[in-house]
Amino acid sequence: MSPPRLTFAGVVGGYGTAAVVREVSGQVAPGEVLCVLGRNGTGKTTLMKLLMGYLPCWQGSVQLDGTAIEALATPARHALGISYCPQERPVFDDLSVRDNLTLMRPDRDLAPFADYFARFPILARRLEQHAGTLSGGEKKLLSLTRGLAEGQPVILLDEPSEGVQWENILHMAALIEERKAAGTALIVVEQNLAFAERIADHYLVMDQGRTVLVGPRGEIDRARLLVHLQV
Amino acid sequence: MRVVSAALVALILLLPLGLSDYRAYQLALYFLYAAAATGIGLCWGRAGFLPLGQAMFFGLAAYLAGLTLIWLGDSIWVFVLLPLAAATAGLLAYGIGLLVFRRQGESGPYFSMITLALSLLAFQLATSWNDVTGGFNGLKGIPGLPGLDDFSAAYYVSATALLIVLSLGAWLYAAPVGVLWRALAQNERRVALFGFNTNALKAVAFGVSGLFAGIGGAIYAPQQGLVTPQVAGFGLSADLVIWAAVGGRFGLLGPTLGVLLVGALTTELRDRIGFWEVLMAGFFILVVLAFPRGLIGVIAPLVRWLEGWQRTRPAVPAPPRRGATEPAQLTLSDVSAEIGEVKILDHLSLRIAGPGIFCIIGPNGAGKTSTFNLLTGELAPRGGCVLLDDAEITGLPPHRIIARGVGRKFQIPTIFTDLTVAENLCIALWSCRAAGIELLMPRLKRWTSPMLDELVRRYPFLAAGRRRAAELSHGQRQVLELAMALLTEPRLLLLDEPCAGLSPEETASVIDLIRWAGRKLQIAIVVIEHDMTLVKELAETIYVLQNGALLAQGDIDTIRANADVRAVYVGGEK
Amino acid sequence: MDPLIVTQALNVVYGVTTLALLVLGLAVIFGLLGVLNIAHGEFIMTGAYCAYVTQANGWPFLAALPLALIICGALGFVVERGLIRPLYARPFDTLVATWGLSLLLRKLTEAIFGMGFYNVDVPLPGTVALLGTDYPAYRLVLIAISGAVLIGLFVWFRISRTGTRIKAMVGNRELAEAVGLPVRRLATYTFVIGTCLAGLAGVLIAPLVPVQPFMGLDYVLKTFFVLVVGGLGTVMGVLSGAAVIGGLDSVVSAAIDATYGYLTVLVVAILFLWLKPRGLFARS
Amino acid sequence: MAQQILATTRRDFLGGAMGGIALGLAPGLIGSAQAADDFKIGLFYAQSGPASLFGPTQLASAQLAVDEVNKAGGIMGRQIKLFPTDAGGPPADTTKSAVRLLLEDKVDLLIGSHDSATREALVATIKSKVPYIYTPVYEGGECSYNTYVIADTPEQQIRPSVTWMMQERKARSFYLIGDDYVWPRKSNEHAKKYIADNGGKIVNEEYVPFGAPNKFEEAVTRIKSAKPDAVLITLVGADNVNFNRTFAGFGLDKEIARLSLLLEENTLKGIGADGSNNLFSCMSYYANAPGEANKKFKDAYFAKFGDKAPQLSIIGTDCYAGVNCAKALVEKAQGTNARALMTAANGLTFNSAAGPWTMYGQHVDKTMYIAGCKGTEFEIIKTIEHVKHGEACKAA
Repeated sequence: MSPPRLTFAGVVGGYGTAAVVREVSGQVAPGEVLCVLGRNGTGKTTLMKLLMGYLPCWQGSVQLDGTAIEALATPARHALGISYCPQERPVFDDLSVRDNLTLMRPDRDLAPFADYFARFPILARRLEQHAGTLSGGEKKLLSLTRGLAEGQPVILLDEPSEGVQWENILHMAALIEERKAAGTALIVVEQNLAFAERIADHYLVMDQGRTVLVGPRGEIDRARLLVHLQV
Repeated sequence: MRVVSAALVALILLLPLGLSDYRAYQLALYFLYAAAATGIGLCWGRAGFLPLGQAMFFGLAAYLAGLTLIWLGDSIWVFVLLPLAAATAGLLAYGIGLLVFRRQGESGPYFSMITLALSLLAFQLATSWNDVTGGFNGLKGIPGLPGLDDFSAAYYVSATALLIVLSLGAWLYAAPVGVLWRALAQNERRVALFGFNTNALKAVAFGVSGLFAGIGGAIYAPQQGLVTPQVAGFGLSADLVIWAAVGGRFGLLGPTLGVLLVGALTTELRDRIGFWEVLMAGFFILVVLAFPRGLIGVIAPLVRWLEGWQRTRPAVPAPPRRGATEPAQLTLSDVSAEIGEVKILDHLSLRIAGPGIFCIIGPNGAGKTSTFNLLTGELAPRGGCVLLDDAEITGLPPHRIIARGVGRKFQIPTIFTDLTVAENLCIALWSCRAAGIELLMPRLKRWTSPMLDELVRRYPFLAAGRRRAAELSHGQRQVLELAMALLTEPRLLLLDEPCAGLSPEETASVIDLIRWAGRKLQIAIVVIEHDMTLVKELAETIYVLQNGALLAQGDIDTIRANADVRAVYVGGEK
Repeated sequence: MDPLIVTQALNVVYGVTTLALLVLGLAVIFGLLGVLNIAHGEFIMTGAYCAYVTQANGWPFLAALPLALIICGALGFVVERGLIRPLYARPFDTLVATWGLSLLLRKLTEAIFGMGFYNVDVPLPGTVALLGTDYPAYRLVLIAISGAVLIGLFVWFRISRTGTRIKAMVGNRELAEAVGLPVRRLATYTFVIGTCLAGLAGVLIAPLVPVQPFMGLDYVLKTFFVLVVGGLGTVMGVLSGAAVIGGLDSVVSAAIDATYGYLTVLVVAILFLWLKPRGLFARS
Repeated sequence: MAQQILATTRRDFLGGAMGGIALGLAPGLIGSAQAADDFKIGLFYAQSGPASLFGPTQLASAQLAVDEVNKAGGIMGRQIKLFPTDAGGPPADTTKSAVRLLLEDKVDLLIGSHDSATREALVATIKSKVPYIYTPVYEGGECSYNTYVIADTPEQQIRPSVTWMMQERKARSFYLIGDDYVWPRKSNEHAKKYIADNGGKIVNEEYVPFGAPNKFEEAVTRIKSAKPDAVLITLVGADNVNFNRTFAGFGLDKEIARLSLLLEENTLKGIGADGSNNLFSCMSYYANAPGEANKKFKDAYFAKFGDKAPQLSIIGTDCYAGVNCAKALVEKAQGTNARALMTAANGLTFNSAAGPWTMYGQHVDKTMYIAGCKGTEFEIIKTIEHVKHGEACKAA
């Protein structure tokens, strides 16, 4: 087994004075997906923001390939190789679909997206339209495309399937599989268990800001997950 | 406190004995500017909006006073009419404030620019209206105040004017309205959700600042003997703001300090150093970058030390809350709402009949918090209606709805961190119990209620009144926020994740408090909660929202058995 | 058609387009970055002095443009780094600080050039016969240039990479950071673009107005009013704001007199601020 | 509960008290010591504000006069000591400085070169306690006790220039444009009278807001359509520059003559060569005015301040005349007794940069020049000697 690519240990953080994430640890290796599960309000998105550097870690460490990055600002983390697709406001609404994809590409070339367009033809059809005019699910497709195509070694996805049709969720799963095969490490926050079961190698289940269940997919059966996900 | 004020008064009164006539004369002029600058401190430092055209009120009062003096000469009536001139400026400011704030509650840069434009307009009127104002050359030949026309008399008149302004200011800062202004600057929406008409409060602040400027202006006319359009224009307006900023806008005496300091520097530098304005510009930039709280902030530690000495005075029981007290009956029928293009409530109908504890659950974006916003009047529905008991509350402004007996706690605590714990509790106690003129009475700060006693018994940290709320831990903030909601003794209490971020022990005590309050007050309590353990413990009835509509309702077992609810929480292949 | 009416109509066009030109720099700085830059007029003044220096050295008029871009750009860079950057979260403090800056720039100019008036020769003297009247040639050229600069900026902002990135930063700062946009550096660029545009406007307006240290004060309030009336952050906002403020000023000045023109502008600005504070075309 | 009462108030109150005390006292500690037998003159000039472009000339001219007087033995044997004071701010700032000059510095006499609003504020402050000499072009009407005006009056500026315009330039119809304040409106009242006297007519009279950012395209278009023979301009400073550049820009300079009542060297420099064709002015001083007196004055001025000396202009050289007037006045009255000064002022003769002037009724009769603009220079077209000031102050 290859050494972990992204590791976080004992991470604590939140908003203002409220600790939303409390001593959460985990890791993800190249070619693997770590799925973060839990009911809403349990701190999953906050964990992503801590990993990406939007919020400071009050305690704990974050390491990329063994280098401590918890003190770095967001753009620096991106530069070191972490891509991020946020849950809310996942695209630049004022920009066209094309600009959303090519914003940071010096050549403005759309060729690298051919594979994605084949699966999500809606994006190819709406290239010149403002991304703000897309539906919530379509924005998620665009966001995922942008994030995966950056081709970085680590990708953080926050609820990529929210509002997306099942057929496209399957395409998402296939694209994520492709990235995995290429050696990318992914952390995916999900609410949709069916989707999570398709892509996850490991689960990390959170409740009230804490880790309640962690382990490889094969060792955790559905019933144990449901206890923490259902009402 | 009294000793200090007495010393200050004595100092101001005795100062001329040690100063030359010229210094006294100079101070007399600065005192008048200081009166106006104090008003800026009140608006900007306290109530959180920046007036950029304050000279307009100074100038208006100066012209009115000038015309009065020319008309009446040395009649004793001027002593009646001069205060009226100042009051007119205050009333004008109050009127402008009411109109502008009522329109949209706007208190950001746009309010500032309105006042700036008004001040330019005033300057132009003063310049063009030759027959009345004397045009650009000004209103001349204004006689001095009868019997008070030498340098030291002028000094005492100015000093008295400033002392009146400062005393009024000290009183207002100590009164409930002063506390509310500071709360308003920090979180205006929250103040409205305690049932206060924030727009009226801001208009009062602006009116008082206009009055302060007017007092300065009314004395300026007889003291200078001439009123020119400059006193109504942009230059003086900008100077007043700069002085307040440099001295420190947050304290009562900061603006006065700024006026005296910048005034003294200007006078000393003006005729000695060729490029004195460069020095002044550099000085302003330095103060803004290095002392954002103004120069008075430099001596803040001394002030904190002096805060130590104070007397405790007996508590006063608060009167009962105004309005109905029976538990609320809430009906939402077919309510839809949008933010921009996004539909957030979609034909939502539900009915909550108090007393009792009710939980709302649902995934992200289901419309839970939006429902609360709707209930407190912050979200305007596009269709449908909301009934509280049998009266429609759709479309009412938040403070009106709160007055009908609604209380709310936010998910992230929105206590006023710049205020003390006691001030936070006071605001809640005043909510729906005090209004209008009562807000001017400092004794309201000593109010207490049986509910407060019970809360303090359960959470002793609430008794440490002088502690700033910013120093509280997260758990304490959650409790304080909840305590504030309970102190208003509403009929319908809306709690948004009251236990978010709390430790298990804190959670247990908060749950206990909520249940106690439910029993004791016999009201309807609606809780948004994610933690199913807590939902199970608290709720008699659970409402599940999904995509802005009601998906299911019933007790915990009904909800658990519902297939739609399961699908929402685990996702599905569709 | 009556030549008087034709000329006054041209005056309205001239008033609107030049005002739009003068506003552009502030539209970028206030409209996109949200910085209340009271020193905007002093950057225009700096541009105008560049035109004077160019003439005093006997260089061609157009040489003033690169000179102004370099000087205003450098000034903008220093100011953003030293003064604005610590104050982005404190709008009212920015107001006080840039007020100090405007005083400083004015005094600096005074120290170098003195208080006196300078004139910059009109590069294209004389009038041109147009629609049955004579209109000053340079003013017509200025109308054209203003239009060109407006369209150019509009197109540049739409299609250039930097324009797109600025839009991305302004629209969604969190995401911009996540995709690796250097947002702090980009904010500096944006500020510098704003000051350069102010300098450009200063050069172009210099031949028509008295060049002196106080000239910036003439522009700062009017340009703020334009943005407030038009709405922040859109080209349509700049155009419509300039049309309302500049147009009303010109029309009323032509129909009655300059005093009423000025009062109308103030009253309309107040009404907009009061009743429609988001302006005509605000960024969504 | 709620025992926090008054905590805030104390904080606010105490906070400022300390600072305030320190400051209130600080200025008092800075004293001033002067030699007792100096003759102290306070000079109000524009060091800041829009008029400060005249400041350097005002100060230099006054200093030159002080040097000359002191070299010649001072005023009644006392050396003049000059207290230059900024009068460029609002009137209240200037009166504050005046109080300092009167009470702290104990000046013997005041000279002021500033606008009328400030003059009236000063007159009210000085209350005739010390003599006050007012120097720049103004609208007339100042007759306060112990106040002496050496300015050009409307009668001196307007009657000769309008008459010349009508008789020698054959102008029959006039368009009046000015800033909206006292001097332009008063001046135009005089002008309308003289124009009517000479059988001319007024086409239109318009004013622009004073102190507002003005532009003149609309007004110039109106003038173009009204087709007057001449425009009488009472705009000042930047407005004057702006109007004349716009006027010439619209190509009206060839057909229509312009007479500007406050046009001196600095303003002309702003108007520039391409704006100054067919533009005239009427003043009692121009830098290139003819005559021995001006030559002597300029030699001394440039000898003292060098080639880079501040631009000479009437707003500036009037301070030179002011100092000379002070010497003549005080020496004739043998002191600064107000009654003696008021008597001495009648028939008093003293030197200005342009030659000797004579004072009657607190104002001065003088030689006036009508000048045309050649590029950015004035060219004297006509010299009119002994022009009466026309003010009706009752002699003391």
